[in-house]
Amino acid sequence: MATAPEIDAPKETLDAFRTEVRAWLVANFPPSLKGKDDPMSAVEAPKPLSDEEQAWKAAMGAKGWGVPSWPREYGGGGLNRAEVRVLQEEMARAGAWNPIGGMGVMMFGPTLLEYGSEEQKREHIPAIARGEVRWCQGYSEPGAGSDLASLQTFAEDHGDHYIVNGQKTWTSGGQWADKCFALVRTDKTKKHEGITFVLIDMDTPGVEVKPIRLISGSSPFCETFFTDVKVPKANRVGAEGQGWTIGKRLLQHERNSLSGGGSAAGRLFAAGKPVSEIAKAYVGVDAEGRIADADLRTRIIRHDMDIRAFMLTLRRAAAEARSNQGPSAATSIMKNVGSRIIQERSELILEIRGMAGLGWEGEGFSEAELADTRAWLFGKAVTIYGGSSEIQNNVIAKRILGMLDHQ
Amino acid sequence: MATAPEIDAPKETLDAFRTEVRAWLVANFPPSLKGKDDPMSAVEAPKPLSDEEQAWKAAMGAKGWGVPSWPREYGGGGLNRAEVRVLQEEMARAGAWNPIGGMGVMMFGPTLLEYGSEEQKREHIPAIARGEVRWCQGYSEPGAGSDLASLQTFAEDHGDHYIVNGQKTWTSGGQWADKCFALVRTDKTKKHEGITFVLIDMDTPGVEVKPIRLISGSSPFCETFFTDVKVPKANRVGAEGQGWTIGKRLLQHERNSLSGGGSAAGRLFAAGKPVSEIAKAYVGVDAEGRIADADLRTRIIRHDMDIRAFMLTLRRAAAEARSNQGPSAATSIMKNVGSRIIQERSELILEIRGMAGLGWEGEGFSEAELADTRAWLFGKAVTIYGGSSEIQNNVIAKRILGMLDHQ
Amino acid sequence: MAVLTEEQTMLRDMAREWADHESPVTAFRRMRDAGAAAGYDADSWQAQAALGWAGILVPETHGGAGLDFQSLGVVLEQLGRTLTATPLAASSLAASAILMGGSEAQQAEWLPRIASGELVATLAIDEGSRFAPDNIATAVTGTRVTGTKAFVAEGDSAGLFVVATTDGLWLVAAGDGVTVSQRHLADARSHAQVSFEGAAGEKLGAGPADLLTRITDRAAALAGAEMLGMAEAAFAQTNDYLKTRVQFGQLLASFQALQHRMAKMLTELELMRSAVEGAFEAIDAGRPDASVAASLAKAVAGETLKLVSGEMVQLHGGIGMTDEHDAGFYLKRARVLETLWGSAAWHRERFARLSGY
Amino acid sequence: MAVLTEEQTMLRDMAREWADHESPVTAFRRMRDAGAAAGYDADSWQAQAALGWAGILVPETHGGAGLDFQSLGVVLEQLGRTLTATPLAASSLAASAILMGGSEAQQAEWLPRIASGELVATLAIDEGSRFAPDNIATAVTGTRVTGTKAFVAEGDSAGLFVVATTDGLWLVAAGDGVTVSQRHLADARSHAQVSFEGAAGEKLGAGPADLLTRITDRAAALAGAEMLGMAEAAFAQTNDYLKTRVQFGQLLASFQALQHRMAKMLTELELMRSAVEGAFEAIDAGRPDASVAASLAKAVAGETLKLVSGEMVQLHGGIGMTDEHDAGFYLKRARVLETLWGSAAWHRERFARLSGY
Repeated sequence: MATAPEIDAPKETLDAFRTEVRAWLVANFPPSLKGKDDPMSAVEAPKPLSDEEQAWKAAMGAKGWGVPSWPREYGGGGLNRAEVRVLQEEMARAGAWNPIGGMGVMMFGPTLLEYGSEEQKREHIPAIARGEVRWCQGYSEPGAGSDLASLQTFAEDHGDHYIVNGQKTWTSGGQWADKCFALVRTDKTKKHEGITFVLIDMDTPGVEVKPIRLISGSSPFCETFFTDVKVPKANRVGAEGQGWTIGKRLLQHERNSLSGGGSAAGRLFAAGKPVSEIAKAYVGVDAEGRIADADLRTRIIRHDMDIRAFMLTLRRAAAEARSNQGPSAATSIMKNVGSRIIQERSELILEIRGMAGLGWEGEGFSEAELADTRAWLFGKAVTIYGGSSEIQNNVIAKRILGMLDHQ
Repeated sequence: MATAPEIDAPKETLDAFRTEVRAWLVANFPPSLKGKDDPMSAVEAPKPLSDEEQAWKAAMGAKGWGVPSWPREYGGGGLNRAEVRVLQEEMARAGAWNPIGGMGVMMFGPTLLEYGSEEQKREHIPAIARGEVRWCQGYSEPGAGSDLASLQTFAEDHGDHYIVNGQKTWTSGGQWADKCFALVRTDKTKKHEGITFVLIDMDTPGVEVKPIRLISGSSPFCETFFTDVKVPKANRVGAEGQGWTIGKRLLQHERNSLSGGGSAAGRLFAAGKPVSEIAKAYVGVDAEGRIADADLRTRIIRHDMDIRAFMLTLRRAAAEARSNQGPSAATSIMKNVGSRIIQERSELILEIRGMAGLGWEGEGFSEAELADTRAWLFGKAVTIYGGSSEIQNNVIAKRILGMLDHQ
Repeated sequence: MAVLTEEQTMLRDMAREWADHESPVTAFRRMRDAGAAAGYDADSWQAQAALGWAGILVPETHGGAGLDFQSLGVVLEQLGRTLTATPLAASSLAASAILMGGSEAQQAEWLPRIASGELVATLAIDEGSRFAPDNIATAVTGTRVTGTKAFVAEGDSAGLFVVATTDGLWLVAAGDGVTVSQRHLADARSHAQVSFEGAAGEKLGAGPADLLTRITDRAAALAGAEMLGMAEAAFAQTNDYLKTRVQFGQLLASFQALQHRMAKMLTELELMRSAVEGAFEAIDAGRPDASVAASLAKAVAGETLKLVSGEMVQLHGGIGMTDEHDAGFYLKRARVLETLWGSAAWHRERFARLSGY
Repeated sequence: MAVLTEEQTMLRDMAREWADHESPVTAFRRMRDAGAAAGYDADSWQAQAALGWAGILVPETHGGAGLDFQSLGVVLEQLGRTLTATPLAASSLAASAILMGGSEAQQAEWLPRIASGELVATLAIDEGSRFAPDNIATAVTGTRVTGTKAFVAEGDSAGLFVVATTDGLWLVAAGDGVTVSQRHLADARSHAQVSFEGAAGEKLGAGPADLLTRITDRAAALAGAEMLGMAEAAFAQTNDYLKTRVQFGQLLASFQALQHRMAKMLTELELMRSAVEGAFEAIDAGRPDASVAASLAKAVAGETLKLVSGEMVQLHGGIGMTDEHDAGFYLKRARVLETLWGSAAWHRERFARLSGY
């Protein structure tokens, strides 16, 4: 992670832009929504929007500022990096939040912008930019988890279309999605080179979804069954057999967003109360003001240090990324550290609260306590999805350290 | 590690034996040697013995009680397990210690008793039992460490003898040894099956040793070079090609003694001052009597718990071993835990003492401080020799857990 | 050392057999799905009572088996393996308190009913959500007990409570002045807040001064036994899974990084077993270091089960995240047991204080 | 964030080039074997002075380069890679103390001589073997300093000491009333006990009230930089070794268990770099959280270098245990730097106190 100088827009231009943003936010962001951050989530059921929320989303969608760096011609904001930062600063200042999100924004959009045809970009990107279409991911299969490339869902060539049969699993928000980007097999004789990237309407006949109940009690993922599903070849992204390359690129975007570089994990850290404060409330302090449980306290310190070093590393990686193109293999490192921090935070909060930290439902627990129990359980997934910690360690060893393939 | 009932000798017999031992110790153990535990070590230069030490060693050697469980016909004590325990209890009571030790006792003797010919046992075992002959181990080679079976030292067949050429390394105490038990290759076309176990006099022409200086400053190991060394076939233990089987068995005895099951590691634990006491002396305590460095204290607690759990496990394993024959795969677990405890102890002591814990020589440091610096450095070897921690983990995974060979 | 007696070995084998066949994890799942009101499996409890387990600690003169804690431990360990949900530990601990601290009359009154399984009894100690036995406010006026206990295991169904008060341990029967409010924890077992408002009680006045400590030490050791069984089952199931799941054309069990993690876990498991058995040995022998031994057991058990239950989910991958799989059950129950009777951190602190530093 | 300036980048590249070619580890080994009386490599020190490094922090008006701590940090990091033994850190810290706390006259008297490398200066703070800057007994009577400093880095060769006393920091020149006794530590570098018995001194009276803390924070950050270079070199050398050593018919680098350990170490190394650079950023910007940042850096550096230097020996196997190999040098120097200016535990404790818990 070498450092690199940063090229910014001239200061005058930025000042003018800042004035423009500030005025626009005054005109468009309803102050009543301040702090009521409720962005479009990939893994939660869509909630009905209030009129004000609807208006705010429409305004941001029309402006393209939900995806500020995407090209203006496809409905993005067309902003450069310096302008994006100004926009973020001014939104934070106004208490405004981004109502546009989900997998379309985080993963699929950037990938389609890179690999899609002109027609595909014109068809799909603007709708994502306006937050109108929900996408889900059709990657994993029951027999193809970490070893994704062993996927078996088959797309048979029928001239101008494919007929797709097979089963996907861990389809995030599949029950609420409009469309699915999926990896399918078009050639059974090759492994990686037999994979193709296609887009599937979720209301095509033959598509069935079945929510999976998790240990946390929620069901944000589905099993998705494809039975003789017709997919026009116009919905293929890239060439036949190029799916693995495109699919991996998309995973880098996912990893990047999971690692804290993106908004989701960043929000999570920003929103959370420091563990030390929770500990003070539940455990108390000694005469010197130290958290009374000395053993617990040493682990809270290590955790806080981990967060601080991680935040500094994210900033350093961002500085580096400015000189590169998109996410690099270092995102594997970021993802693993971000994951361990999320999980350790949950474990510490549980321990701090004792029995009150293990509430499942009903009386006797605060909302925060119940939410954190569920978050603890759901958080066990962060070292599994988006490429497990083990897979990331393989990537680090091979791609960064140049160690050989283990057999 | 299932538990097993223990079969002991009748109580009357044992009481009689206890009386005998007690009387013998009064007659033979000079009280002036009480606590001056200075057993024959495999990895230290032989020290000249005082007349009293010489007499004590001779008495124990003649009685066979230095190797109390070995058969009487080969100079051992011929005692059963219950009697051995009585002997140990009475020796501890009298402050007496065992002057007979080294690799001959710990590893080679038990192996030769199992695999040697009648002639070989008669030739070698009594001398070991009397502590008269020092043995060293010719196993590792520069290119064959963890992968011991790739050893290249070649023994060419010359009718009634072999001509040995090659290089061994990590020969413990090679510069002071009289004889060497070695693994050599007699067949280059096979890996494990091409290995043969032979005994080599260290004063045979063509044997040269060169001490290896360690990071701790001492040189307890050597490189040993064999140039056209003549080894009579009478000095072969077992059949040609059986060396790997015999050699592995010997390693199990080694591991057992390194794991704390044997006397060496046991003595180490027994002799050491508790880390918490050292910490109190260097760091001080708070108003409640707790070690003043809270972070350090939590790690001392974990270390103490580790020791206590380990000791309980050793006892449990010993109970189990009574129903089995010799050391089992569980010794891999014991070796790894024993090693981590030894290393953690050193690290804690270093940290407790600060700069005083890093003294190398000269003024300004106590003898204990200087000794512990060296012990810390030498202790880094315990996870490497006798089968590294990595090798032990391989053994645990494959032999205990039945996991497949990794490629 | 816990070289089991012949009787203990038989008991262990019987319990294992029973748990595997009569009370596999599917039984717990069924109870969880049904949301059983009592928070325990009534059929299993009846069966256990019939086998005499409810009275393992109760002397024969009071209708029990008169065995020691190690004997109860081998049974709880086996039940832990399959997550059997019965009030065996709670009721036994209450019996132990009555045995150590009750008068002849109290023993004669309560122990036979506990031993038969007819009466479920339990400990009501903690008043907050973190274990703090030195911090008891529940008071006694005359023979009336007043105070609130925050999380009482098996509180829903208990007919008798052993209550920690500022005046030592008191027996209070469910009924007037006793209010029970269910608490739904992640482990789907029985927990309740129990409030005593001038409830009629009788003191356990015959015991030693440190009766409460003796009881909580025994509670910690028994939790350790259940945790040991859980850890062994979670580990074994994970090991089995690694030998069947293929990724990248090979069994997961053939990946060295996983092999070494499993080897290290097995190492910790061996230490855990020694620590737990060591606690029973010290308790049953009445050794003065029983508290140290109990803290060692609970601390090591807490750390090890946390490791193993976490790795069970991780190494199963996605399937381990689903409610359909059992891994989540082990994970959730693990944290409850780690919290009950003192976290690993609590016991490390006490271990050091008892060791003089 | 430590996006290096063009000047810093040049300095780093130059230092790397110099260290690799002019001061490889063999140079340290030669010095160690010779038992150099001064405990440092005089030729290297002269060369560094000629390159202007001794005056990196010293303003141009006093003959230095007038650069910041990050600039000095990038140089020390590179020197750490090859274990270069010179008093650069010690002398620079003394200069920094004079710069922050000295009068114009004091600066004019001492800084040019430090910047030229002619005078080696050092800090004399600790009086025991563990870092305890709040525990200073060295006293001043009039202008006479009396007290004993236990382990003074570069104490053998220093001509000037910055001495912590109960009356703040004082300058004392080597000479009458100053007794230096060498202390041979495992790292074979220069350390000495320095006793002041009525030695003539002058107070650094112009600085802020927390001058000592500012100095020790800077000392911790600079130690972090040297440790960062060491950790990176130890890691890189280990990675190279794994790619050449064959066992069981394959390169060690192909064993997944080792791959994952290396991957985790690299992860820690990235965090370590961020923490160290973050400390320099806070110090150079005069930010109020400089102490927090310095404690973070030193704690993370201590843990990570301990991990990496230990694994360097372990993963090299037997050869790493030999004096002939360089691994031992990294291991020994690592522990000295981990101890200097506060252990990881010390800095964790301070981090928490500064964070209000």
